Amino acid sequence: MKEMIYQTVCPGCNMGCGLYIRENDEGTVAIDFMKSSPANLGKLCRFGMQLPHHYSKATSMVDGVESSIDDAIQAASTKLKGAKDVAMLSVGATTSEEHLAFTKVADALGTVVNTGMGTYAELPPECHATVGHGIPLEDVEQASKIALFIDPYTQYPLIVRRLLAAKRSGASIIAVGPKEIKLADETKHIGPDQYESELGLDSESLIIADVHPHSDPEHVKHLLNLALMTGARIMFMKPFVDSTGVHLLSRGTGQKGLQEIMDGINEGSIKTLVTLDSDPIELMPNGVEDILKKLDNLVVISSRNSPVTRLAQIVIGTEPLYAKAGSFMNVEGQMLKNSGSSSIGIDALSTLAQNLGGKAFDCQGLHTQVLENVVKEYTGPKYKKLSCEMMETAPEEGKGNLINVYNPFMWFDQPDDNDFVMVNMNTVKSLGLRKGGMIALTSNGGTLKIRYAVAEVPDGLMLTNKKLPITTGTCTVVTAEGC
Amino acid sequence: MTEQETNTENTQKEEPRIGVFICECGVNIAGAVDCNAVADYIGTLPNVTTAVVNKYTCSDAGQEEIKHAIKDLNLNRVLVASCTPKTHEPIFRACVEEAGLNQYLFEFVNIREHCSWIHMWEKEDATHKAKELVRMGVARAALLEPLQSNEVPVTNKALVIGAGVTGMQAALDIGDMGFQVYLVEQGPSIGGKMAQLDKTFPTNDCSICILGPKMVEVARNKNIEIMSYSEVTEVDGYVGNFKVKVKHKPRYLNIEDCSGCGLCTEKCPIEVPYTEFNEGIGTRKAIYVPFPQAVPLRALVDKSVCIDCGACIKACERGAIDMEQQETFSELDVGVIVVAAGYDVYNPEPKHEYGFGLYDNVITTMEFERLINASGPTMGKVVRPSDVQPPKRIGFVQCVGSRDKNSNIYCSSFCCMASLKNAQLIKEKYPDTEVYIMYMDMRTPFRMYEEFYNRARDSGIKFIRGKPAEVTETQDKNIIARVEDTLTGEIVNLELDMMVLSVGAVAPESTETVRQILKVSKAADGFMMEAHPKLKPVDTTLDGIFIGGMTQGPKDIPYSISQGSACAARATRFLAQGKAMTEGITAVVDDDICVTCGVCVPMCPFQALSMEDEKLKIISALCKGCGTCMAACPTGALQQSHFKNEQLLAQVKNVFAYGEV
Amino acid sequence: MVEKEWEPKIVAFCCNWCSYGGADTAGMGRFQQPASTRVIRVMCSGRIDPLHVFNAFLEGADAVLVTGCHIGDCHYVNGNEKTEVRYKFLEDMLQQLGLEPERLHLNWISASEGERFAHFIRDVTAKVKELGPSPLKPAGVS
Amino acid sequence: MVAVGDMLVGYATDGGVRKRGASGGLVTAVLAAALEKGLVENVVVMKHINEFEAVPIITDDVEVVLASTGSLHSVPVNLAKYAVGRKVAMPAKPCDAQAVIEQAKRGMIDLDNTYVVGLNCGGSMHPVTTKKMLVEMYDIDPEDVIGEEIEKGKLIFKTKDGNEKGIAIDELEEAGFGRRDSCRYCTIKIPVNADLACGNWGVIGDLAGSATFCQVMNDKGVRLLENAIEAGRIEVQPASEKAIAIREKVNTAMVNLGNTLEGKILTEIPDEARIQYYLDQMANCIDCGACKEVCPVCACGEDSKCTMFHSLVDDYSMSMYHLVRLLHLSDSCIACGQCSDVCPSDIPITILQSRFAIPAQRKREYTPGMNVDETPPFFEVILK
Repeated sequence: MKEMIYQTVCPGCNMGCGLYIRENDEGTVAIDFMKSSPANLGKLCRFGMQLPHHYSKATSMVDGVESSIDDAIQAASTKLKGAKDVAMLSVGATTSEEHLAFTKVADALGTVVNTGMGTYAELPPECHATVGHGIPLEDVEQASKIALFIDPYTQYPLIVRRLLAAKRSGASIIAVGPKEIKLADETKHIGPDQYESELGLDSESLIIADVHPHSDPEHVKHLLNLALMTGARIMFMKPFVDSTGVHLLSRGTGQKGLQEIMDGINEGSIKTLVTLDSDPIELMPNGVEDILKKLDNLVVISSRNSPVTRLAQIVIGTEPLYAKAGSFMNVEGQMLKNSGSSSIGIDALSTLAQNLGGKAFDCQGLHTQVLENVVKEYTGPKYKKLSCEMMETAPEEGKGNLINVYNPFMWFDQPDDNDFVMVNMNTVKSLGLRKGGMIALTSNGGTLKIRYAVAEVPDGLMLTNKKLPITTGTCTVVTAEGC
Repeated sequence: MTEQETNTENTQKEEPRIGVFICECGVNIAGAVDCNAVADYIGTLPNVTTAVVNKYTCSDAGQEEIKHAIKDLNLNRVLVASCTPKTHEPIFRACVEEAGLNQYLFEFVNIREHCSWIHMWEKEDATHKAKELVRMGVARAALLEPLQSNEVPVTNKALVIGAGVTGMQAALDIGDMGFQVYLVEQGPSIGGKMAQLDKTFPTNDCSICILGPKMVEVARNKNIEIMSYSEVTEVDGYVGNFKVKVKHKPRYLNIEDCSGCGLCTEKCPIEVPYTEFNEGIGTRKAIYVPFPQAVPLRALVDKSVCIDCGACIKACERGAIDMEQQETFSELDVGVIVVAAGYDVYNPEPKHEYGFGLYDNVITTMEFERLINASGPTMGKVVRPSDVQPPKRIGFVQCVGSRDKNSNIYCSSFCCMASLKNAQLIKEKYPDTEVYIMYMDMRTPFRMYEEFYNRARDSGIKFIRGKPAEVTETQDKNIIARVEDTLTGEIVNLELDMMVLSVGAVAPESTETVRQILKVSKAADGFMMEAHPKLKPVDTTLDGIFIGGMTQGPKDIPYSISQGSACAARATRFLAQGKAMTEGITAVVDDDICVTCGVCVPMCPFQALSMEDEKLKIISALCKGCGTCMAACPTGALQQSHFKNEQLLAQVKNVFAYGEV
Repeated sequence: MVEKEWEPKIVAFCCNWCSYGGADTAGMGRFQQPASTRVIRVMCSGRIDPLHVFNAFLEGADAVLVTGCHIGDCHYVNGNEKTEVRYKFLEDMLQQLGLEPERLHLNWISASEGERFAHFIRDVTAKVKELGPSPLKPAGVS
Repeated sequence: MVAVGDMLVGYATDGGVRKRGASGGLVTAVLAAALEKGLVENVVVMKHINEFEAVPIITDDVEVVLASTGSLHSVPVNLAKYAVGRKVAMPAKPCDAQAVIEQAKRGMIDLDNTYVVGLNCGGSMHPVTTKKMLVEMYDIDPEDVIGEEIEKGKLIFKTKDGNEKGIAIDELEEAGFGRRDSCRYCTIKIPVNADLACGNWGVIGDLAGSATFCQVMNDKGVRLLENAIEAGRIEVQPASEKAIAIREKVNTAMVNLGNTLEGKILTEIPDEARIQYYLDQMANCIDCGACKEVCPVCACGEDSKCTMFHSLVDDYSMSMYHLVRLLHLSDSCIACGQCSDVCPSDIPITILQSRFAIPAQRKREYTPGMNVDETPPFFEVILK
């Protein structure tokens, strides 16, 4: 009986939760708790506990036929050589080293790697450091007042204990958002224009929000202004294991948003898409499969099978994330290392880069370059007050807004016990919903019958933690009926 | 896949279409519950295809309506809200089956006993409650699954364990009904304890005179195969399909060749100072016939004393004797089992105060029975053991080992009458003898028993209400019983020539072995336990296994024989039908969830659960569907069909609603 | 309209052979009871899983009754003995949880004891009414 | 040679093992011998990650066993589940041994195939807490630590530069450091439920620090020791009266402390405040299920009653999952602290469990994990 033990980091978000992966000789994967991991003390959230289901062995494919990885690399090289209108996407769901390697392939192709974070492009560059780089998680526990713009329980569960610790040392917590947050002293359903006056923040305060591929840049600007005006520190949580790393490695280059890329494909300005551990079908709310089919070339480099690997002409299947040699940078800017020593992914990218006329590279060399990009300190706002538009929040008369609360299960479209929407008791009563029954929701994307849970949310709002087939974006206008 | 299974699958996949029938029961329900309002509300619930009100749903018209609705509306679930399932569930189950719906897809809601009748003057509350009760039922009905109560074929043979009077009666009755019976007896002859008795109360007929013919009848009955000197060693299976292993102990002669002539016995040089049949009194030979009326009338060799001289082999004209005989085994397939394994008399040795085993002239009732029996060791002459002289003063002590918290707390029920009988027999034979009965209470129920007691009183027998506190022996071996007559408060020192201990009955060790082989439950008194003390007095909790006579507890001969017949009747039901129905509601296990921790196994009183090859095995023929194992199961892998957690929780959840109904 | 007095909601688990019969007998005898109780039938009280009791409380029950045959009368040899073993755990647990002991009851009621059943329901309802709604009852549920 | 009930002092014959191993390397040598002589197929050993963490691995390599040494003070992992389905020898704290027995009661572990070498345990510490404590209380850089020891109620750390510093455990715990809560009120300090009960309590005189006290608890213990002696891996000698008395004295002191702390940690909550207390404690549960996954007593698989009837869609005031688990474990919780350790919301689950389990177990005069023949009281057929 042989068992491999890997020290790795949870790919669920950018918290940087350490864990062990045990892999036995039959390939069965189990998690174990890495209690000395400073970010999480070995603790894992709902998503982390499901990781054995998340990892899956990626298969290399050429034109829908299983192939060796070498053949897939060769096929990709042929396809990409001289390809025009190429877009490359890596959102940060793999190691910094692989991302860096991917940028070298981009160099060879004369393009850049997009991280899918359109928000950055909308912000003046002097804001990027503030958005892209968090603060030590320990500091959360020291804040005297915290304004919470996330749902910690479902979105970034490992921050719950930090918030509770802050609360124990006397912090007051105000949640701002559609859903009642249990650990908050108060939950406010207020618009950006009221943030400054209603929240009462000062320099001892901390703003916790998040930024992800579907973030509204206008809202991010409001939050940046709030931090600037009140002197509060601000930290943005992020959705992918190396979100902070890829931001640092690709800053100043392409940070084209996911939507923008999809639009580009749709309009025909992008003919070739190369992805690194980034599946647009999982990442986008809905309906991108048809858009992806418009591509001339879809080359996927991935450590796990996902919907896009079934659609791609070429799949370069690499080793599972936990086995890779490499590192990640978490939201605190901490460099976290995998104990694994496999370099299948990097070697593949190296071959690809060479085939495309670039230089060879190796893991160690890439790691050294990654280290150069680490930012040690949080430096505070270096920007001036941003002008931003007011946001329209109220739904039309007789309609409701169905809001996606992005969480790891949603990003990877993993099954969970979350196929329901949250509505408030007024909605239940006015629609005459039956206890234990369903609600029917209709949007432009179709009609769906789904279970519902009663939650304290404002009238007209519905929340969901699951990627639903009828959603058309982060916020979908729906009409609801009892059934 | 059989057609039935296909149907099952279809029903599970189909969207539930529930027909709800609300009964007014004349004014019994409608008097307090607004049935139309209930139907209106229920009609709005999901999965409900129709909700109607009937005057009397159980009437022919009502049942016809259900059947039509099943066909016309393609219903796949039916719910009736009316009275109690305890009386009407079978009627409606049959009704839906007739319309082609599995009977387990029927759900019953009680809105009469549990609603209209107990909220007679709060019509609003009653109506509201009725709505909720039916809502709960609808939620459960939607989750019901079709079940099959399986038919198992029944081997049309019976096994009767124990050939005392109870077992013989059971065997005869089953045999007479035309079914083959194996009658297994551990002793060398059938007849049991009754064969040893002298007379029987209250008629005082000679015991063997009435039993003997019955024994012969058993032997002659073509359907009965007697297996004497044999023991049941293994039993496997379940109702209709028991596999039984029987051990035949060696008699050291071929039973087919022996005629029971007794020539061998005559020639045998070994005189054994102990006779089993005579309770140890008297002598027998190393090769012997148990008693003159024995059935089968065959000899057997007591190998423990035999010196292998060969005299008997020479004497036997038929060459029946085989000193090399080994024990053999038979394997029987039977459908039902009757246990009539009898009892032991209480051994009074631990009761030192009575001096049994210490003083020669203290004997037990059973020894007395053999002493006074004309074919007994003394040819019916009552003598006392110490000097073989007729006793002039005899005392009986009642409740020895019975109604006594130091030995057995139960009443052995036959001993009062036995002593009354024996006392009278003495008075008849030796009118000059002084006879005393020392007792706590005389218990003489049933026909002619009390009269028998009165006759005893009239015959000059002296009754002392009190039990000896101390018994001593004089130099000439007389017995002094120091006893308080609690009616007079007087303490007397009664000098007796002989004292008879009226010992009670206990469950013998051999019965305990059989009980464990069969896995029948044991009652607190050590005897086997019936399924229900009143309603199922000879059934056990195990289908197809019945208990009668002393095996079930102390009783007298008429009661034992009645139970023998009762066992036969109960058992033959299965044989006559040729099939047994297993419970449709049983334990079921989801092997994907079960971790085979085994905590459920000891929960089952019916031995339906076992762990085999790292898997939980459920013998559904043994499962009675009580559901007590599931509550112990930590994983929830074990479920009770028809009462699954989901089904019960659906009811719980639907007790409550958002807002007004 | 006069505000209706609050009525507790009680979930009663009854075994098929005894206590369900007891409830029937109460009806046959017309022993009037408050309309607080909803009976759920199981074959044996031993089927009642603590899980069901928890769920009843979490759904909004103000009290839960576990009922079965008298000890020694179980239709399934010793189902109710097992009920008793588990009930004691449940009782200890809810006590530690801080739920008032009046909200959970174990009672053995034979099929003939209709009046006893009715009396039991009246008694528990009155006690629970005094206590008020269960602290575990979710908002908006009735 | 060796008999059940023997009280011995022993050490590894191999100088290297003796020196490297805590207290004379007896345990390591016994485990190695068990593997080497085919008594078992695998050994559970602790793979060193850093001074503050080791992770259990299963090995069939004697060299790996011999190389694995080190203190268990800051390795709060329960090992029982690693023995499931294997023929294995393992070191075990009392709570590991308890869990092994509870798993055996549920048919998951065959005790005949499982050799449990018990280690005295005064409690263990969480690695991150320990690091923080080193900085805040000891003024030591965690990277400099090379060893630790508990002596006379003090926790002593040795550093690279050869220095050591000790602080009274009481003082550390007052400051919120030191042992994990559940270790503080634990009262099973000597693993009398294991096959061998080993430890350094009662090792006195010249042998102090280089030998292990070992009590032989059962036939398997005899086999383990005789096997190791035959293999030439250990030497043992009878423990002196004085040694036995000292060991008992240390144990008594530790148990008494545990009893005292139980009252302090599991503080009485008035009847009327309890329900709010539990509601508050469970309010932040994120339904990750880690406490179930890590529980060494529970033998259920991924789906079980606690999860199957718990749904995120329910708007219950309290978690169905936790209620089912509180009951499920109230007869069998050994308060090993694993669930608290892994809770992402820092819910003190072990303490919550103990509030239910300790009274329930005391009432029934039952201690889980001590005797495989004792049925967990929830599974009794008839009320005792």
